[in-house]
Amino acid sequence: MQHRLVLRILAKLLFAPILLFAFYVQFHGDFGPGGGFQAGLIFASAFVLHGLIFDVSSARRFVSDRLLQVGAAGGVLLYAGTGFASILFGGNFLDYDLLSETPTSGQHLGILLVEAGVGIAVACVMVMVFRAFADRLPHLRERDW
Amino acid sequence: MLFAFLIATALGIAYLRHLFAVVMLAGMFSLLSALLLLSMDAADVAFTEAAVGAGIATILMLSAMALTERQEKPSNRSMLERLPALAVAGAFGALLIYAMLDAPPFGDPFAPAQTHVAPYYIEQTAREIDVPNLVTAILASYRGFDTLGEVVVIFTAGIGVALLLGGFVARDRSK
Amino acid sequence: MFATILPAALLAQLPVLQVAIPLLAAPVCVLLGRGRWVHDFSLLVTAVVAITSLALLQLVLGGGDASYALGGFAPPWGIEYRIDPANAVILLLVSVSGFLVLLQSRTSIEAEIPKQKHPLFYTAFLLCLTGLLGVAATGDAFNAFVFLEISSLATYALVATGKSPRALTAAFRYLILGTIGASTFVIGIGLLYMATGTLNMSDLATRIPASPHHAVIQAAFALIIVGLGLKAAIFPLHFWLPNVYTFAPMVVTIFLAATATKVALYLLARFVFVIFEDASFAGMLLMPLALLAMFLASLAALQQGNVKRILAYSSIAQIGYMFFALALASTQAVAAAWLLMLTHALAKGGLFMAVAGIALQTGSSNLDDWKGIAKQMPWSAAVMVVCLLSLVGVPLTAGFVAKWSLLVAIFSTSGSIILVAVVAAASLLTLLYAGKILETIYLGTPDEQRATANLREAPLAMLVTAMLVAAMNIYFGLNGTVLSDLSNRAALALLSGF
Amino acid sequence: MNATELVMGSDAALFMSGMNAYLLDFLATGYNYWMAIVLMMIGFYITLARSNLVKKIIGLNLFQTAMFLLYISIGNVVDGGVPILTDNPDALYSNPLPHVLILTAIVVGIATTALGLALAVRIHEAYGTIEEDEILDAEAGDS
Amino acid sequence: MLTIASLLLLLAAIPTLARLLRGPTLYDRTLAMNVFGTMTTLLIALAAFIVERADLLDIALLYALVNFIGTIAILKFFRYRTLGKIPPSPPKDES
Repeated sequence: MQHRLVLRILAKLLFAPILLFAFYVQFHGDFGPGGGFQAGLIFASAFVLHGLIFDVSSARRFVSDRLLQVGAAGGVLLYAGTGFASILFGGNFLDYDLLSETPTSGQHLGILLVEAGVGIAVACVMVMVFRAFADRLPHLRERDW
Repeated sequence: MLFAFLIATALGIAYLRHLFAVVMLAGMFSLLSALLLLSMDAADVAFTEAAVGAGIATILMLSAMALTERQEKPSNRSMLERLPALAVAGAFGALLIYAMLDAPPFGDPFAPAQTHVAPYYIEQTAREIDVPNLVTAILASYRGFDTLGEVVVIFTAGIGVALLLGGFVARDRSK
Repeated sequence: MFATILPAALLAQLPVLQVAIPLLAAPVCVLLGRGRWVHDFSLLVTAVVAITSLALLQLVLGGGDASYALGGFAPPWGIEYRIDPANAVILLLVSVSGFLVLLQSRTSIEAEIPKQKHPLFYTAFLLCLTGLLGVAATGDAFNAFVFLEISSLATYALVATGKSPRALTAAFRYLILGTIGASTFVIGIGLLYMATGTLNMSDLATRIPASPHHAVIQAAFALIIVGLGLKAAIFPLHFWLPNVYTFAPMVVTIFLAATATKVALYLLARFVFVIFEDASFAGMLLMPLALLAMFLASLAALQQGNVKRILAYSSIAQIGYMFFALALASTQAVAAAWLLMLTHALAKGGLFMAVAGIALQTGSSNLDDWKGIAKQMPWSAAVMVVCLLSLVGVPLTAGFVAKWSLLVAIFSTSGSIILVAVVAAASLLTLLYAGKILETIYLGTPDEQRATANLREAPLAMLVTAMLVAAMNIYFGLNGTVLSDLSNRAALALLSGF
Repeated sequence: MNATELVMGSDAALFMSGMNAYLLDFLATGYNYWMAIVLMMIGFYITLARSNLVKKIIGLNLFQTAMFLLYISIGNVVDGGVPILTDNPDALYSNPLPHVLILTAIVVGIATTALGLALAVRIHEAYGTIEEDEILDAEAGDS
Repeated sequence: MLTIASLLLLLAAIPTLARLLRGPTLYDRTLAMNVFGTMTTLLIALAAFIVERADLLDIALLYALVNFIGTIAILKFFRYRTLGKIPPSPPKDES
């Protein structure tokens, strides 16, 4: 549909910067507002925008539904796995102090892993939910309008 | 002023029947409350509230509306039938007002909330975690288990939506 | 037993493993993806969880309360898991129920849930289990909210997978009320935080008496009772429960009936006795409600034609008993409440298991379709008899031990013989609807279509598990000291504070 | 001048002109609390009284957002700053703990919303309506 | 100076809000919402300068993004009545 040319080009142009912004929020969360959850949301919103302007099915070629499911599970696993790792290193659950040489670097590593887990899980779940809604055929009935 | 906006929006949500407009108002309600949260120094929360309330929630509601209806039907509930709801909401509000009359004054730095556990985070984070953003430090480390719970909540919601709307089931490869 | 086998390092980690294992297993279950594997995997996980909780109970009974600092941060700054006999018993109840339910219900899940949804269904089940265990184990008020929501969200999704479209509306209503309940609870916690500056339960208990903001604490108390009351289906906040139990898939009904309301009730008891301590005023206010629940819900149960619905109303009545016991607030009465929880889980769990078997074979849970079913499914009917008797509280069943200790507790606490008589009279109502069910399945004459139909006994796994539960009902009835000792320890732990 | 004064200050200025000192004193101490409570009541009322399922969920959202405002008000400190450490050793910060709790609560809220909307969609497919009254009528009919 | 600017922005928000609440057609509402979003973005940027914390500019950026996506979603929904796959023959929209 040609009359949506502006939007299509704009979406293509914006896609990468939004992802970049998501990464910025993800890794800058230690210093400014933001963190895994917010980054995950922004990440998802890039895909939502893509899905809005193009089609959900075209995005599916790059990111399959199964991949999203695996991603969501993987994010949770990464978080919980960090917890179990700290047990293996001899600490309590989610005690990051022992993950690296010094407690603070261990904390940094732990927070990085955990936030990554949050980001992945949230992004995947949000895209999953959006697609689940968008996939349904709408019940177009004139009288509702 | 912001509160006046907020209340106007909330009343608008209550009275408008056009669900489309209501969803937009709800999105704006979120933006406004995010602004208010920001004015109370909660930068991270404002960030999240804006992204969630005005972004994802609006889009989800629009999607849901695409699949259901756009117009709220005029209710034939009489005033009498609404009275219980009003009474419950009123009782709830009265209870909270009763509590707040006895509450520590707004912004009091010597209120119990500010003096017991919180100073520890503010003083120790630099030494123990070495991360400037206190919210991140508490979120990911001091109360990291809550955040694990939070991720599991989102995961549960994803599973639930997939279970309900039927998408995203594992493919049976034997077929 | 376990204390000698397991290495000390592992023992110290038990409190968190209890919750973290099913939590880790849930995403793995998604990854596994298909077919038969999921059931076996979930069963394995619940078995491990059940063993963990048994070990944990033994640890706590032997060596005193276990406190676990998550993340290695000392409470009240970090989140604390705190296991004492009171919640160790609840943990055992939840995890063993989870195991038995999964053991029992492979066939009924295959009959009720489309195959391609199985991985997600089991994941949701494990998440629900995780949430309930997390609520029971935690010593941190806000953490309790988070895990309460995990279990609730999983429950909404599970309930909605029921076949009837009314499962959807039941789930929706539950979602709205459950969310209001959870939000109310969390506002209560916020007010407590405002008045004391802490979220840790034992820290709250010590700081509340010193706080100058009495009204805030009173309001918090009210909000928390209402919020958890909604979750625990305490009369008059029970109206979501009958539809949920009736239209959810059988597995979910069994599991919820055995565990969910009990966990909410436990948390309520923890808040009332440990955190607020002085609960006498609330007790006086809430006792009449509990009495009303016993009578009205039992009467409502009498009028229902659907077995699941009868049992749902019966649950509301039984929650009334537990709540009544808690409202009495003496050590004896709280022990009776714990006994009631345990035996009710046994009786209701067994009943719903038998119902699941019969409903699977007859394809209906209407009492009218069950006339004379006992001739065709004698073993399932026998299980129903045992469990109904236990529910009523007939001697030699586990239910009797609990009801008896409740009556004794009422008498010794209030000294009023009238109250004893009233509660005993309420028990007679139970007998009425139990009798109605038994009469139909034993004495009713089946319509011709069914009499000639080739109805067989429930599948072996279902039957054996149900019979196992029925046997437990009898065993704990004959050997009542096991449960009552546990309950006494629980009550002592709860009333002596942290 | 910080963000708090930016909004609250202008608020106070506007209110001062219209109200007498006593009322101001009474309101100003818990101004945020009162407003959060009013918003909560509106949300609560919408959830309970409205028949439309989507509207109910929106009401629930409103209720929860008001709850967030209440929590954050609890943690606010006069003259406090955003709780991100700066080089200034004397800086006052607002209490970060409620912020963390509310971040979690927001996530729980959106999760509930997503699930609730999914349920509403399924209900619409099953009953052809999302008005609670009509659904109740339909249910009364078939049982 | 910055304070005055933010005060003016707040004042300007009043008519926008009114349009959003009353706005007879959906286009009015959508436009009002978009304008309102822009004003909030500006307000946050101003706040960032007033408290001299550059962190807050991130939030302004996010607001702009969310506002953009929200508007697109609303317009797409308005035009095609769906957020997902566009039906082969888009329904007429002479409403």
